[in-house]
Amino acid sequence: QDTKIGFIVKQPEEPWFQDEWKFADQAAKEKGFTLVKIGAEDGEKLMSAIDNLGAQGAQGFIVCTPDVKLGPGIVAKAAANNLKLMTVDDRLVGADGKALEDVPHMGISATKIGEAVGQAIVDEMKARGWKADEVGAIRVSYDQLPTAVDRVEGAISVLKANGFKAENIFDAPQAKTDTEAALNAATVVLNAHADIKKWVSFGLNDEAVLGAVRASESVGIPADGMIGVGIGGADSAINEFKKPAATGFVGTVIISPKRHGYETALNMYDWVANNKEPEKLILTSGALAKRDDYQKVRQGLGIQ
Amino acid sequence: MSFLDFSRITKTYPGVKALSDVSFGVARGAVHGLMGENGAGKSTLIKILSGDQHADAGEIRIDGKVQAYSSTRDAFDNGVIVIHQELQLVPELTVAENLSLGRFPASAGIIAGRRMLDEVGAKLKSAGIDIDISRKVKTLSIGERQMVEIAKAVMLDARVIALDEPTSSLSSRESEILFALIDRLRAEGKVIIYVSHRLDEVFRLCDSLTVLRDGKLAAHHTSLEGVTRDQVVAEMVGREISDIWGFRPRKSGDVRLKVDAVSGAKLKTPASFEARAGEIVGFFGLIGAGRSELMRLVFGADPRSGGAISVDGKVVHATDPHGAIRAGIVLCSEDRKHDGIIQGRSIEENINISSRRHHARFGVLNRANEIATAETFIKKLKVRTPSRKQDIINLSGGNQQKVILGRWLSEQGVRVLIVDEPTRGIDVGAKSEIYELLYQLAEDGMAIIVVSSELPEVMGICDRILVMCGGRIGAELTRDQFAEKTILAAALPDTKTPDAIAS
Amino acid sequence: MTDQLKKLLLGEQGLVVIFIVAFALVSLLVPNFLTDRNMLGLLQSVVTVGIVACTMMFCLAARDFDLSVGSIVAFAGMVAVMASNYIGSILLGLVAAIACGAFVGFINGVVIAKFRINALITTLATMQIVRGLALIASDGRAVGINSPDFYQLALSKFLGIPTPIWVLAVLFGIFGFVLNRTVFGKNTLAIGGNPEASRLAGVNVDRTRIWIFALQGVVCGIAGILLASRITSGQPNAAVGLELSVISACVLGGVSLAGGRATMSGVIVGVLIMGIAENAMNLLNIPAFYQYIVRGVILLLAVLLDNLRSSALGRR
Amino acid sequence: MTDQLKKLLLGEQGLVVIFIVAFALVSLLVPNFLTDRNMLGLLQSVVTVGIVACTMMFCLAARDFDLSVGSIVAFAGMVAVMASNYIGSILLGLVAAIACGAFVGFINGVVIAKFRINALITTLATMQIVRGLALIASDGRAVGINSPDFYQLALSKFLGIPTPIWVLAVLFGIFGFVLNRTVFGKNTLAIGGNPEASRLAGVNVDRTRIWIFALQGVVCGIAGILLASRITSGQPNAAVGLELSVISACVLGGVSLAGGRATMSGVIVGVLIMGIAENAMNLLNIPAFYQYIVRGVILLLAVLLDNLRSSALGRR
Ligand SMILES: Nc1ncnc2c1ncn2[C@@H]1O[C@H](COP(=O)(O)OP(=O)(O)OP(=O)(O)O)[C@@H](O)[C@H]1O
Ligand SMILES: Nc1ncnc2c1ncn2[C@@H]1O[C@H](COP(=O)(O)OP(=O)(O)OP(=O)(O)O)[C@@H](O)[C@H]1O
Ligand SMILES: [Mg+2]
Ligand SMILES: [Mg+2]
Repeated sequence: QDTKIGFIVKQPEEPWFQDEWKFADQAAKEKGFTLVKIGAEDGEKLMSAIDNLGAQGAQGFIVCTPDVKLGPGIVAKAAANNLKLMTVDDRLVGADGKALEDVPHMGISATKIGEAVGQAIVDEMKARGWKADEVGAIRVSYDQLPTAVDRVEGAISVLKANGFKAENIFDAPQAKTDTEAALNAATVVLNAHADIKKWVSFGLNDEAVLGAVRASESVGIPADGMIGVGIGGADSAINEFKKPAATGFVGTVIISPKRHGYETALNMYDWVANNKEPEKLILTSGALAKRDDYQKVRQGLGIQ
Repeated sequence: MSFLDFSRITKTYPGVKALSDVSFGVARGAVHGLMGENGAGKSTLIKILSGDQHADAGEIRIDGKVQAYSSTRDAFDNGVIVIHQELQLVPELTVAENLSLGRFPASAGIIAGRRMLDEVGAKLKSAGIDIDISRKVKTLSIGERQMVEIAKAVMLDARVIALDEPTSSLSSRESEILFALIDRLRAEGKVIIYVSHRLDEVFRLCDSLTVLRDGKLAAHHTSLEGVTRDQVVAEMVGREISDIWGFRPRKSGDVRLKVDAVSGAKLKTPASFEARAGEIVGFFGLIGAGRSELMRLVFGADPRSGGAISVDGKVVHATDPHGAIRAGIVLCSEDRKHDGIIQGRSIEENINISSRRHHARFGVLNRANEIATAETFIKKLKVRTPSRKQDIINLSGGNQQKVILGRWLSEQGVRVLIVDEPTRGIDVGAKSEIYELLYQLAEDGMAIIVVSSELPEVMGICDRILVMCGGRIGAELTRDQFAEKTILAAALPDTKTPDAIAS
Repeated sequence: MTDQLKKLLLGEQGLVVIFIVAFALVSLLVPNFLTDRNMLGLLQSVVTVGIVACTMMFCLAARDFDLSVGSIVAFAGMVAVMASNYIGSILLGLVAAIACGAFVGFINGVVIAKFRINALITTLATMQIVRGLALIASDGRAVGINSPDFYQLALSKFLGIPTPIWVLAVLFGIFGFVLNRTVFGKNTLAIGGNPEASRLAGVNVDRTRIWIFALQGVVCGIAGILLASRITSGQPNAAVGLELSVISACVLGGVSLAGGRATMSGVIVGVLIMGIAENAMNLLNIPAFYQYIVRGVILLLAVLLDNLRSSALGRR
Repeated sequence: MTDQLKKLLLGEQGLVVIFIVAFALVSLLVPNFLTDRNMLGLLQSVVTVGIVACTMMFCLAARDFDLSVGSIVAFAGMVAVMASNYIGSILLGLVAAIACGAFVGFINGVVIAKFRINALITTLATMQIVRGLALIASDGRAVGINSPDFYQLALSKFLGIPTPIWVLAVLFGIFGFVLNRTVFGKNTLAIGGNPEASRLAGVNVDRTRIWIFALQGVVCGIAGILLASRITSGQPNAAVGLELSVISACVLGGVSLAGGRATMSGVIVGVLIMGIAENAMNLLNIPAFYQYIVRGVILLLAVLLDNLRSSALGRR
């Protein structure tokens, strides 16, 4: 019988998930199994997707869930459809908020990534010789998304630990998760605090931070007055590094879609075909990429 | 002793004093006529009676009791039924549902369908109205819809029934059914308010009469004995009109419009006719005779399935109104609410919509010209309005009709003017002005086609009459052959003698 | 074409016939489509849209518009979970959720009917407000369910068919009946067809509109409860964009945005077409980006076919 | 209230007057609001919505509906960037973007006007299809701009004011003129007021509608170009949900969804109210979740005030 494995992601349009799928496809080609890719933006679509996989006769699936609290539901649905279950990126939690440790997981904690961003910012500030109390921070926030909150809070904790004052951190809530919304929100912050000349910014992803960087450009803050560090490392960040002149977008924390896509798919295949159960928890780490070393970093992570 | 009393009713709309200090009474078992020029305030008075509008001052008493309605529903509950000037039907519902709307026979909210059909059927039968009550209203012609509207009058056991221009789109046969119905209601002791611009009808039906002018009471006759038509016209218009037709013989020229075997989805029999320059051709027929259908085909409003049309010898290839207008054919439609007025837009825009292409340059309007055109036709047609900027929906029915006529009379380069029921709802005074305008246009060489269900009108102003019956053109009569009997005989589908109706 | 076939295709139920043909085609062409499991999965996936479409049909038929449904569904789901957890009684939690839905709907109705504020703006406003409340109540995070019995709402079966599908079927039945056979339904159609005439005929237009919105709220409450049970948590971000799916399903099913025209069978077909399209695309493993295009083309084809049908019929 | 004040408030421009009062209040109460920098930032933030609202106004005034604007904006932005990169000429890239926008709009118009398919469904379909194309063309990724000159479109200034704001102002001027002073504008309003009557009055209804959608496409193309320049890349996910913001701004500005009524000044006010609300909320540092609620309440208040005004006027 053919092996069929599902790979469900929460935001199929995002380059990150496209990459995960691409690497999972690579594994499928190597091992000769069928990979079914489904996007499920919310809990309801996710439940339908699992049913759909069951109906197609898949044996297992990997999921990046739109919400970690869906945990018990996903586990029950997978069991009902007789499907093996692994999670990627976001780890499922139970009703009590504790991680469901029985479900094999590969990922990186949102807080950890945020901390990496914070550290990168602090390092760059030191390199530029900025003092913490003359710098403003733009927190491009999208609080509807718990991951987004965890990421920015991670960054803030590092900033604070390095002497950043809480009153110098300004909230720029984006109405949507695209660059234009971040741009508009950040512009307001910059204009409201015209006296501050040096800025740092962080947010949910590269697009959010890019918005803040664009905003700083449009109000006339030079590139050396802004330190933006994003998360993701896909094309929007790379494009920025490819620009002829350096911009305020200093770096991005790249997480490797290769491990998350390729390895999970491989592990699931082994589980299904060879009954080899994967490790319960594999934590990956992010790597900071900057203008001058991004190619090397990407190669190191196995992406090109 | 009056049963229904209007006392010092006053109503003001922004910029318009629609009614001021109007008082009169009507006795039980009487049909009371209400006349006046367009915009005199007749419909407003009726709307106040129906609870739809509220008077600024004054009160209405029935049987001595002051009526204070907060909605039309209250009015029903107090035995007042009003048939409004504009049709108030729901196109997607059936006739039976329309007639039961607001008071469906139901238990626990569930409609008793059978009972509804039986009740409505019985009521209509007793009123002598013959319509298939399971048809959806959207499939009925205007005339048929008007009959449905009238049927509302018998649906409830009312004390007071008001009819606002019920016959404006009826032909004589349907009007007879209505008159019989009114006679019956009168005999039952109801009070009936009857608004009309047709003097014949008023004199034939009414026991008493009130004339409004500019929102004020101009005259009140408790009995029509000894009252003459000229007198009433003078009370309405403020001047004497000796001959409202004012027919002027003209010489007609070459053939302008040639319609050759035209047919369409709703007019299966191919129809052919001609109209000459300077000629006014009348089309007469009963409701559903197919006159409007034929004219819509000529104008390209509906798709033709066959036949040819030419103007001045040139074949018109266009199959839409846009092209027809450019070929010199215009049509003023009978259904002014659906096909005529553009709601939400001003009188000025409603007049200029078509003719503005003559003076717009590179698509930019010529404002001065638009204003001048609007002002000219407001004056010429005596449109009663505070300003040319007034939204057309705020005008009285007759005034809306005048504006639509103004739209087509202001067109330039027209060779064939088709007007379908042009004077529907228009008062006597304005009618003669409109006829005068038609004569002038004809003298200038236009071919004019007048579709009308008003026999005196076609006989009064046309050079030639074509009579349609059952979708085909039957008789053709020249002015010297005009005779009521012959025309009606040609219009009637069955062998019934025309005398019964002509009387 | 024989006359009988013509009559079938062009009749009132023509849309249903087209649908059946399309369904047969999909069954033949898409592997794994016509299996018990997939059918149940398909039906479960349209439960939310289908339930809300029942009352959206009324709303559109009365020439109104409701954008707040998605937010109400999410909010009601949150309330159901939080109230159940707090009170400790699932039943009371459900009642609270439905009451909240009805309340929001009622407010919509009152603002629209009594203050005569545009329905689009009003429901856009409540959409935002209610979503905000859901986010505030939960601090933007999903809320877990304490009692596992809550899951049973969605998981339990009757005659082998999950409860939510039964609920959907019952609601289809009820609202189909209400639309065609009750005073409320006819009044709704009349208001949409000609509001002025309805008012003059003594229909209490304001009250009917308020009722429609309140009912819409109740139904959204039910949908929210089933959704929360299905995804085993109350999620403040659930059902974003639901309004557009529901309105499209209705319009696809022949409900006129200009009011006055609606049939339950049409709406059911509309809901199913959308569900089948999604389902088949996933079964065929169509890549995510191409799914957009296929979805658009299916929408167009569906209305185009229906239009050809009814213009062949000579209606316009 | 003196008569003059009354006249001012209740006149045609009453909405504008209300807006000015509200603006003054916000200026007084919100610190940092009335600064040059913030004003420019505010205006730049409404450029996309404002530009698209110009033609959406025509669309709604003609009783149509366009949901595809967000997708067209994203698509045109992608085309501008990719074509510029490929051809090596920014000018040709811009022409290509506008042509693509116009083409999609034209298709919308033809399908809606000629095949008589419901505008909601048609534009929902093209919304999906065009978004799909944008995603496929770029493989779902942002596309960078080769030539830095492209950024200058958004960054360059004239008289101290950034180019996009000038473009917005010019378009407001042009479309205000077109609406009130040209045959096209008047025909649009007439079609919205009564389509059948307009057709019988010789208005070429189909052609006018096609033109409206094509223009809408052109304008979306312009908006897409400016947006791409502003965010210095073409992003296939840009402008999701734009349609709702634009339609709300128009309706807030008094454009009737039932057609036939629209003013440019109203739409400008609608666009600005929405922009100011966002701006002020961020300046006041209102937490994200509460912003939802405030946004909803502002929407309601704005229409409520306008309604009170016009019902005081006795219009209904
Ligand atoms: N809603 C309104 N807003 C403003 N003016 C109005 C409104 N309704 C009626 N009017 C005005 O009130 C006056 C009286 O109108 P009404 O409809 O009562 O006339 P009428 O006597 O019925 O005329 P017709 O014979 O043409 O039907 C008219 O000048 C009309 O323009
Ligand atoms: N939309 C429609 N659907 C079905 N039948 C219609 C429709 N409109 C008109 N008819 C029918 O077509 C026939 C011709 O109507 P038409 O309006 O052309 O007659 P007419 O001679 O102009 O009479 P009038 O205009 O006085 O009613 C009528 O019997 C009518 O019932
Ligand atoms: Mg009147
Ligand atoms: Mg006729």
